[in-house]
Amino acid sequence: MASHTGELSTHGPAVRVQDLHRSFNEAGGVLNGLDLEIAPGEFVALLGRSGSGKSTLLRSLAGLDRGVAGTGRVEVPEKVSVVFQDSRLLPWKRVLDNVTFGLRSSDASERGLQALDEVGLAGREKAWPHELSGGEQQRAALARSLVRDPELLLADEPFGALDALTRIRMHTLLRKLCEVHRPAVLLVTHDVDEAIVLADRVIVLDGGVVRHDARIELGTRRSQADPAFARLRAELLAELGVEDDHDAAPRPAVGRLSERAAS
Amino acid sequence: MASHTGELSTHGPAVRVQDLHRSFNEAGGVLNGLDLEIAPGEFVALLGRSGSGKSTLLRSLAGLDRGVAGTGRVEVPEKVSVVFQDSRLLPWKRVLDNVTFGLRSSDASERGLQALDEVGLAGREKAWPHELSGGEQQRAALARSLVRDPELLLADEPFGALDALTRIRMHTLLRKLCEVHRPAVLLVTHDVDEAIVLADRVIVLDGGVVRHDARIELGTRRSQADPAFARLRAELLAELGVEDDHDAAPRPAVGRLSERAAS
Amino acid sequence: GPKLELTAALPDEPADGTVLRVGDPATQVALETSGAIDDLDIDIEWANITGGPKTLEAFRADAIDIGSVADIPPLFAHWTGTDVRIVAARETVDPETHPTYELGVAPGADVTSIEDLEGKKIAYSPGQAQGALVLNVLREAGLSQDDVELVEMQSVDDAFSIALGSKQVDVAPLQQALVKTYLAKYERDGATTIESGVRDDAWTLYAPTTVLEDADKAAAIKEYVAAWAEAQLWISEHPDEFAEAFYVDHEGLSPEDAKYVVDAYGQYAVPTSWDDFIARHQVTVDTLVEGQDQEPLDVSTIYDRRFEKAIAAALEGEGSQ
Amino acid sequence: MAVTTLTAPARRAISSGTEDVRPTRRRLGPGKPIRFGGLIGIAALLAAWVVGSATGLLDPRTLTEPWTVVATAETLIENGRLQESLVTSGIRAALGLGLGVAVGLVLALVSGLSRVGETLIDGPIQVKRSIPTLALIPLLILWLGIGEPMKVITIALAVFVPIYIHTHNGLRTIEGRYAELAETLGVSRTEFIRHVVLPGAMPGFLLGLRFAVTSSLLALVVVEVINATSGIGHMITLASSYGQTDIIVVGLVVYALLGVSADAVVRLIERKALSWRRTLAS
Amino acid sequence: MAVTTLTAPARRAISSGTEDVRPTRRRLGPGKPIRFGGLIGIAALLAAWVVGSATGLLDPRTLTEPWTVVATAETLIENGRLQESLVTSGIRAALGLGLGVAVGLVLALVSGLSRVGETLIDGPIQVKRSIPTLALIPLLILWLGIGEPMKVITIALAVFVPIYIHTHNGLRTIEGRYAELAETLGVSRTEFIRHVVLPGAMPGFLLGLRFAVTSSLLALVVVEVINATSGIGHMITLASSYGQTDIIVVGLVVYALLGVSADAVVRLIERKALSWRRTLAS
Ligand SMILES: Nc1ncnc2c1ncn2[C@@H]1O[C@H](COP(=O)(O)OP(=O)(O)OP(=O)(O)O)[C@@H](O)[C@H]1O
Ligand SMILES: Nc1ncnc2c1ncn2[C@@H]1O[C@H](COP(=O)(O)OP(=O)(O)OP(=O)(O)O)[C@@H](O)[C@H]1O
Ligand SMILES: [Mg+2]
Ligand SMILES: [Mg+2]
Repeated sequence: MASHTGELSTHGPAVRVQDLHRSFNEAGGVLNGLDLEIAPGEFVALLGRSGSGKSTLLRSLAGLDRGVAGTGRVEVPEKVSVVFQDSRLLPWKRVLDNVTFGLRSSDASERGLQALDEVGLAGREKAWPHELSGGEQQRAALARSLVRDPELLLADEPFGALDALTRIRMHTLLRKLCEVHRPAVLLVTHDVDEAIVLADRVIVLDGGVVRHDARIELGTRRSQADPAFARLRAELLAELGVEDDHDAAPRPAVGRLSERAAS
Repeated sequence: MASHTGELSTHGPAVRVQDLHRSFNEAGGVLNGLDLEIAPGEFVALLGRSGSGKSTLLRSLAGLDRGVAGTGRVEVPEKVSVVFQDSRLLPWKRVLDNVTFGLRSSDASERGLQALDEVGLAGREKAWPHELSGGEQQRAALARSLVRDPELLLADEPFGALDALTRIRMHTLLRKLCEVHRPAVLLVTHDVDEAIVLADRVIVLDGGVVRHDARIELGTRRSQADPAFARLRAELLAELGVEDDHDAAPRPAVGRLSERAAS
Repeated sequence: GPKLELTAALPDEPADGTVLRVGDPATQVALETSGAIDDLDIDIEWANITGGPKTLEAFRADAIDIGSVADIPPLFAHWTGTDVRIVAARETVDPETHPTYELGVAPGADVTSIEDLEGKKIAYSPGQAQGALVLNVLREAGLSQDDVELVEMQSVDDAFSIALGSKQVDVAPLQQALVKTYLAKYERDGATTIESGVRDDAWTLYAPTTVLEDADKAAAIKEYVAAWAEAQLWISEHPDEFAEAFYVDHEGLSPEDAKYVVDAYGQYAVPTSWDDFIARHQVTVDTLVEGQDQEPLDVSTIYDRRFEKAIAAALEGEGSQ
Repeated sequence: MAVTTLTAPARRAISSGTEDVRPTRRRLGPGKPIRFGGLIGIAALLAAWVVGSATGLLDPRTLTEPWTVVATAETLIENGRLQESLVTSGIRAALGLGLGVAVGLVLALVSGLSRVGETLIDGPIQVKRSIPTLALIPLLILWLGIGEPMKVITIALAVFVPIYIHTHNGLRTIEGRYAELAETLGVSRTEFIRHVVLPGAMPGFLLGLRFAVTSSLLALVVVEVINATSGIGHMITLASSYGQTDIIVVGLVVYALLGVSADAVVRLIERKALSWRRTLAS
Repeated sequence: MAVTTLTAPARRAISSGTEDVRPTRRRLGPGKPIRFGGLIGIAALLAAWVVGSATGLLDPRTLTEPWTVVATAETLIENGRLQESLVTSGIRAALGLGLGVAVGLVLALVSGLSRVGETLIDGPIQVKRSIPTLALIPLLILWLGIGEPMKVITIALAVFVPIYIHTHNGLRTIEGRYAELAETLGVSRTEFIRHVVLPGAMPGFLLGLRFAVTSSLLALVVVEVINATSGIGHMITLASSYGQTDIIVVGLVVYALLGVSADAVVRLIERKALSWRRTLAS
């Protein structure tokens, strides 16, 4: 187990998934016997192709797939918080009420305001969700999730709609909160750099199982300049089917797309 | 004008925006006198912070902001196609019908099937939108937009929910279609690399105006290994407020978030 | 109260606290206007309910004890299994010139007497007094149902006068109140009314037998019918006061219309012997039995003639004073 | 860090013999539909009627006993009155329903898609629906006579109101984003109506249809008062002026049967036609 | 590459004097609401009545002339009948509406959120609504007498059906994603109802309320036939049994006024309460 989760490891893993199968139709399974353990306090990044079943896995862990056929064993802590792939703000509640919805502590609205401040939405607490830009909605959803100190945080591409600077800020915020509350985190991302920077461990989902499981041993200052960083990055991208040279494909005159992309 | 748009430049720009103001409330404008010209066939990437008004600008160009207060002059071609920030598939239509919706040619459904194939959704044409994963929905929306040969393509983060490999494939596809049909393109993205790889020109929106306008002169093979690429990247990231070293922030013990992020 | 056989003599006094629930607004108004209501020894709870279906409904739901209707509703009550008895009867002094109903004739329909009805379209509402009237008229005219075209429709509100006015039917029975408005509207187009030529002046009070088997209620009804009889006579003697109090204040008619209606209905008589009344009723019953396939009925069995004597006693007592 | 209680419901196993343990999470939605659940309530109602009548709690003079109703229904079927009435009323209701739905739909589209249309149409329809149908009958008799056209049109008038209001409302509450999308796709107005408005307003329309079906049945009671010699409404009206409770109750049972089955059919259509929705119900 | 035609509508300029040229795009939605648009249609209807009567196109025997109606209304106001009727009916309708809305709402919640509740409640309500209110009156008289309680409850029975059906439908068609969200936030059932179900079902409820309000008014005509001495419904019934067309029309005009204003109020509430929505209408 990763160093900073060691002190909790005696209690067993926070998440234990055994032989998980899920399928939406007869044609084929989306998850085909997936096994996964996440230690308490561990930060796991989940990579995988579009359509590989990342969201399906998260929904299993969140207990939101009652209607989906499948078998397997899923054990999760009691307090699970989910950042959905869509921001899923209740359209009839203003932003602050969305963030504090379900919070029962007396200082709920202060905490909500603080969370909004932290995600850069100070002053927008009275806005309706539809008045927010895409990235602002995503940050509001993030604030809603962070404000409630979960034992397990499931985040489905929480930074997808954010620009580089805002994204860095959110990374910092997330790391800070993880330092303090030490939830287990399973974060879906498409950004390999983000995965390496944030996570203790990166897993790649493919064919319905965990194809790749890499512990990240880069210390706390992780720089793209670090050759180990670049090596890890190349390794993960290769796992995802991409050569490291970002977008090496030339502007094609004509030609089969998939051949080119795979080359 | 960029070389490959030269032959059309005698017809004047495809898009001309003059002194565009837009505001949602008295507090302050989102667009404050923005000027922009896009030549026919030119590919412009639009960067900007979350909430800086990128979508607002796109909606202005698409003629979808009737209700929004503001002044200015917007001229656009007749055939405009929009990829919205949300994928905006009609929930009551199956994927193929969503893609071909409004297409009047007799081979609409063949073209739709081909477009679905190209975005990697072959065989999913009979699925309902809610049965698609986030990235699949985004690709279906992309297919819908590409299948109709617009004169101007407005795309609001069309690749945000895609993994690295799929994203590269979509880049290739988009470039290929641009080669063939030569639409003017305004593409919003948060990924600086993507902007540099795809675009003829990158503009940065800030404070409601175009703060930065950079023509990209890297030729057709653009590699991150190229030092010019890295320079441009650093320049744009700086423009967005980020040092090049991707996520240099250390895992903070405590501390003011924004200070750290800005450092 | 204690059970009372239907044949047993009527007790004189109801027990204290007996409340009689009466659906008879016209009498209520007459009693109030004449002041006679103060002389009543019984407690009455008035309900603003009249007409066959409504009173029958109220009987079944045990919401009223006694209702005020024409001669048809007690028959249908009987035929549909609610055991009722007629406890009072009223007729018109001069029924030929003061009919309750006239036959409205549509503009352009060539009908001047009931003999002309042959081959005509007649609005017919089975189950209502108007329906019985039509059958009675046909009988008087010597026609069968096959000689005319009966157009089945319920006489709800002013449906009949509208059907006449728009020439959907040639003939329809109209109550006096509607005769006036019908003629006012369509006389200039050629609309007329003719007399029906049959007596339609029978009016009754009736009560469920379950009520009459209650000694206290029966005693109260005995008091009530007496007061009722006097009220009917008072109405006949004070047409203007009654018109004002009932038709204008209670029913919302204009004073002219109220006067017209009161004049049209003429003076009431409360027979102290019901023999003729019952005989005429039997004719109607037989007509209905034949015309509507009802079960034969000896109508005298649904009269409670103990009240005949009570009424007679009251009126004679009055006369002797 | 406590692990939540886990249940092992016997779910259908993909590979036989494997376990299926999922996190239990308090279900907030209504859960799975109970098969034929709708019938249970009706059965309970029926049972209450039978028991109430048998024990004498329900006075047979108020509500005829079920067995009497069955006997009366048998008589009515034997002498053919019930079937005849059903056919007559069925045709009237169907014609009125068809006409009313068509008119309501067209008016809703006109009024829903153009503010000018709305200005002219919406007010009068609100006036119309505030006025009891019964009160309109005299006017309709004057204009349309007392024949079948009057009856069908009166039913249509009762039917078109819920269709109009629900479709108009359904249409107006289509998400604006879809209209935006259609605008950018450059679709024609017809295509917009066919592919966006109608499917988007479909849930509203179908809810309206549920009311329209019942309205068409209820309107029968009103129209069959006039110049009708058969029909369920006529049967009930006639029976109630005679006070024939048993026949009335037969009529009401027929009404209930028709109403409930028509409603069930519309709800089935709803489930099929709106299978694309992901709602609390699904 | 042709540039689309451009219009320069005189929009409110932020910085004065600057132009505002936007791409014209075929508008597919209904556009901006016309202020007091609803009244225009009603005014047109009124005008048609006035003109029709003045020119003799509308036979006064069919539809009383507006001026006669005004005169009759004045008389009715002078002798106090109209006000008295309005007050009596108003109280009845309001009580019935309140009761019906409360009952409908509670039943809809129970039936909408639990399948067991639905099983027991939904069927009987479908039966109830297939049965003409008029036919229920005998039973209600039996159980409740002929006084005010019977009248109020009959109105409530007419009112609760649309409230129930619309709220139930609104509730069931809340997007499942929001229930999922609530489940992951670990909210209690009460919070779920308060913060997700009620606001989510609000559009449905308010549509139901529009029908409920009209139903409560229409039910007056039915209940005020029984043992009533004043009320708008009683006034109309009485007038029609005496053929007093002018009073009937006064009654209908009052109905129209009440109905249209009540509807307008509910729609105003709708606009305010649902301002968070982004629909074709907005
Ligand atoms: N409700 C559903 N019905 C049918 N198929 C579904 C359903 N939900 C998901 N799928 C399919 O299951 C596969 C996995 O979907 P999932 O959403 O888990 O992908 P993902 O890894 O999250 O992808 P993305 O990165 O694009 O969000 C996809 O091919 C998708 O089309
Ligand atoms: N309908 C609206 N009402 C009020 N404010 C709005 C509305 N739409 C957008 N805004 C505000 O205008 C600003 C610009 O929004 P816009 O959607 O253009 O941002 P963006 O650049 O697209 O951001 P993102 O990258 O997060 O999508 C934001 O601050 C947003 O909150
Ligand atoms: Mg996903
Ligand atoms: Mg945006």
